[in-house]
Amino acid sequence: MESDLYQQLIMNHYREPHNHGKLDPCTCHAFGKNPLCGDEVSVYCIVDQNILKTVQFEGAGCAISQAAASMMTEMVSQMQVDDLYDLYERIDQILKGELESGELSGELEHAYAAIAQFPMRTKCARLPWKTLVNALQGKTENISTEND
Amino acid sequence: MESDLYQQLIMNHYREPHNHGKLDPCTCHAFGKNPLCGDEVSVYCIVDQNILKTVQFEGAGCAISQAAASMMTEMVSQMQVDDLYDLYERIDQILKGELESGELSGELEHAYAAIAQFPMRTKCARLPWKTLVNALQGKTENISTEND
Amino acid sequence: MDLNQIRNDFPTLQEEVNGKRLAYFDSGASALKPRVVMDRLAQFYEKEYSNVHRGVHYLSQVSTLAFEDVRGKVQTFLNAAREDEIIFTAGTTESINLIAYSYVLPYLGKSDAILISEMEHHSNIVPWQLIAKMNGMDIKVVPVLDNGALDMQAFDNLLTPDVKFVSITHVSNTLGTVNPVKEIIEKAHANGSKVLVDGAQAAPHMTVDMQELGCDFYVFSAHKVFGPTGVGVLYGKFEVLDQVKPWQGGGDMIETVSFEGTTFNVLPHRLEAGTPNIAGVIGFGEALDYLAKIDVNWRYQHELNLLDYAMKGLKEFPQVRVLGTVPGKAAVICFVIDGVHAHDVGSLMDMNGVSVRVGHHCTEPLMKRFKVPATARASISFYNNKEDIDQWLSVFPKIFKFFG
Amino acid sequence: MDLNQIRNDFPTLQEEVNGKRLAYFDSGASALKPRVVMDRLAQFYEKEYSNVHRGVHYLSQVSTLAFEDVRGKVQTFLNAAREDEIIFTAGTTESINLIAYSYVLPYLGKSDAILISEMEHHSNIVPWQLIAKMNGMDIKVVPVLDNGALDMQAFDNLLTPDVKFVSITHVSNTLGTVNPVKEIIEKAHANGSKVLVDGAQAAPHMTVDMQELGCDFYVFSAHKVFGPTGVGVLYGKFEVLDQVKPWQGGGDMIETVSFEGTTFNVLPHRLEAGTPNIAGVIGFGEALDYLAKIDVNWRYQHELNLLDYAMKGLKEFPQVRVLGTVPGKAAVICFVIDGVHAHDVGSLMDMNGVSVRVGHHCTEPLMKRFKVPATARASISFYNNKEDIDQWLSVFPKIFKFFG
Ligand SMILES: Cc1ncc(COP(=O)(O)O)c(C=O)c1O
Ligand SMILES: Cc1ncc(COP(=O)(O)O)c(C=O)c1O
Repeated sequence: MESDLYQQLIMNHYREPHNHGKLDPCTCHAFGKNPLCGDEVSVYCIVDQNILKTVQFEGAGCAISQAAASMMTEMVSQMQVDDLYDLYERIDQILKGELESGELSGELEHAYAAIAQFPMRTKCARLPWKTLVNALQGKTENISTEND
Repeated sequence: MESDLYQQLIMNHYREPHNHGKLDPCTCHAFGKNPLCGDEVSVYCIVDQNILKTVQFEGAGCAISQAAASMMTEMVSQMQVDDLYDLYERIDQILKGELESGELSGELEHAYAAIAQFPMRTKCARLPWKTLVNALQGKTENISTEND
Repeated sequence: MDLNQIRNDFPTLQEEVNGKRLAYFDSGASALKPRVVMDRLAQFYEKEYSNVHRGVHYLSQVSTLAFEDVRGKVQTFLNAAREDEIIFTAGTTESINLIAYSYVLPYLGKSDAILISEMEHHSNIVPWQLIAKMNGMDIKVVPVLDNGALDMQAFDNLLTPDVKFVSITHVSNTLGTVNPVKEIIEKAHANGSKVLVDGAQAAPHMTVDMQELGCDFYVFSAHKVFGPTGVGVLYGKFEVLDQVKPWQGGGDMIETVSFEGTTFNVLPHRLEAGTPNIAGVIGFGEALDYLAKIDVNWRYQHELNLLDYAMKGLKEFPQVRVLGTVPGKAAVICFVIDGVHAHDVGSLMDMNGVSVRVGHHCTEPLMKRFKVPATARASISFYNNKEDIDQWLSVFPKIFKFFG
Repeated sequence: MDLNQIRNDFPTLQEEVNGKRLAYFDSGASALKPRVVMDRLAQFYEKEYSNVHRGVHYLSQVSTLAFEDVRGKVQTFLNAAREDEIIFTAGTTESINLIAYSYVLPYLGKSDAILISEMEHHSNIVPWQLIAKMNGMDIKVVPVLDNGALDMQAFDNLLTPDVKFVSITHVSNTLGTVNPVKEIIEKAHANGSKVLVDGAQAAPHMTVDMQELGCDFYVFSAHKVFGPTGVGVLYGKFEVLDQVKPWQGGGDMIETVSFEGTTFNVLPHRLEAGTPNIAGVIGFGEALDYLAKIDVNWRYQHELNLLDYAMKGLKEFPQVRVLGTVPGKAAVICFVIDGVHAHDVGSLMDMNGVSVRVGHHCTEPLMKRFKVPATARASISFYNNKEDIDQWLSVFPKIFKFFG
């Protein structure tokens, strides 16, 4: 049972996060926090010619939020910003459980699908994504996914 | 079934109330009203040497409230005021259904006991009594029995 | 639709009262509940219950999802544009008070007015009186015509630029009058006024479509819509609702709390403080599901047919006077009998198994306007049948005989 | 008392979650319900239901009597001097807001202060912040010591003459600390301050005696006392309660309504506007009847025995830190695990059938004071047993292994 939510892949990302650390200078960044549980994520990006050249994160919180941030950085680096918005929507669908497992590609998507089985925890996985999108769109308001 | 609440005696008092009409001059009087249903009773007394020499009422409202007022005037006239307070308590007990039928005396008490079987209507029967007591005690605040 | 089958869904209709078949005509005060509501409540408390919104464990997850799911059902019921336009309250009364204290009180002042009507329920009068004492605003009242219609000419005249808010009932709980709320909303908006519609007596009977009506706020009670007690709905158009200030403070309505400064949550949570009536809301969702299976037009037409049948029957009894006779009215019959007090009417009806409401129906100004101290009211719901009406009609001769 | 028999009374305890036996440690957020409550709700809605207070017909009479009867049961439960000292609300949160808006706001001003504590639930912080913005009063905060006790020395110093109101929790929902409310009330009264006690976490566990405590207001929620959701209690000492201004306007709370001037009803009705949560209150009465059959001292001692057993078990795990260790505390264990986030603790507990609450427990200032972003909390009720504790303890090694 533990394995469903805390799959090996997620735990690996949690224990050894990829693309971790502050990025300074950067072209944009944002901060997200879920006040109820205290999860925090900062996302830093270097965007060049509409391509996300580099993305890094810092944060503190539960395994899901931090692993989701790390996995996210894997998925989005070198992406066209527009394609990234499409991916964001797709991740959202996965987290809502709207895609069948046959429609998923790659182990990272499967990891998000595992989180989707725990509706109270999907907000943790959504936090880094929403923070990234807000960074790219230059939004500065408080970001939380607790009421999404 | 009708007969339980609207016994012949009660209906007689309703149709032909005793001691009806304003008393002027009088030694004390009071006005009671139940706003929810609109029942109104005015009670007028002439008290002499602590004896209720004359008591009359005026009013408008349901059969129970008006008959109860009429029956009350029958029961209390020529009474010592202190005895009257005891009777008031007794009527209250009857209306709460706290006395067995064997403990009742006279047809008027039995009539009140019939009303007691209809808890939502006992406030109608209580209105003239509370108004009378307020008159005797010189109280002038609004009288209602809807929340007793 | 099979009416007998529908009646079988309501356990109370199978009961006898005072040894008689029950003819329940008090749905305007509160509606009976279909069995599925009780079953859902029991199942929820037995197998799924926990507090919502603040947990990750299984039961709190099941409860939260079931609770939030009902918001979507209410959105569908009202055809609201967004789910976060639906606020759960304790009832119509609380919904109106929330808007009074947190929208009208802070935004209106001494030079402003609000417009209500003479046929409002106390819930749509007293909150405005209470806040008017605080902010000094004026309360203007649209009179009611002899037939029970709103005086729309007076409405037009009263709708002056100082009127910043209009609060009006969709259907009168006493007269049955169906007000032209769409016209009222349009005129009010043209005047720059916001509008609250009290839908307590409309929601149980007819289609109420927020996007079609265009009102700023719409309120009703679950217990009159065949759901549990202790649940109400406040609908608000998002841009307007978002201007409503926080009212009750507590859990769930905050973003973060500190002694230096607290920040507030987004809609709908900002206006829902503390543990909500979780089971009540979930039972209400079940009631809405049940209702959705019965065509609303069939329901309303059936009620109007019974009204028609009842009014024809009443023609036999010239001693009976009906208040509210405007064409197109809903199936509510408010009546007085010459020389017999409403309470006595109610008791005699009750002894014959007929439940009618007596008193002022929380519309004292209307009683005064029609110069009656109290009335009896038979309110018809879709689960009533002709037999109920016949039973009701059969009591009148007994009343006349008894009090004649 | 036979614990197995008691456990059989609670249907949810017979459920499995995630394929495991349920060990429910979330009663602090909301308590499970004994079967008699669900049965009473179903029976009431099926055979007795109608609206209260405004009818003479049979069902409205049965409902009204059953509803008002519960007021007496609450009076007995609280050992209140009078029945009309009991006001039904929608919950603790609403009870506190009522006092904030209708007692503290109108009577206190810029030169006054109210005193709360650092361990208050958001429901006992935010309402005061909201009204302080309106009347300019000051909010003073009694700090909490490292062991979770209230700093009574600071309390003494903060209780200056400007403090007109003290609002304090009886038992902390996060730390389990039982505050010396009697001492607080006496000192406050000597200072001329009125006192509200938030009994949300005391009422489910211990004797709460109004005449013994002498507080001015006492509030709690039915859903934490094994009753339905959507019901709360506001107790007020009559002379003080009678000074509380009308708050929500609507049906039942008025005497007469007119556009010239409305007069208000007597207590308790004046503070209960609109159709109340009739069924919820009646279900709550059933919960109180059930509770009355189980000796309160036995219940509380049993909970403390389990607390003791659990704390001994925890000694094996030095990685686990418990917040709130003051002697005489109630059976609540708030804990953090080095290096593991509370949400992950909660999810792993849940996967093993153990329901604990995670987050800030609506006590953010307390989280800040103890420098933790969130904690896990196991709250013990009288229906818990040793097996539950063993099951809870057995998850810790799994957590360490998994996140180690
Ligand atoms: C100490 C305390 N006060 C207030 C509350 C608020 O209670 P409710 O959410 O039922 O209004 C709670 C429960 O969450 C509590 O534990
Ligand atoms: C038109 C109208 N408005 C408001 C209310 C008040 O509803 P509630 O008592 O459920 O708050 C009622 C019902 O009594 C009503 O009929």
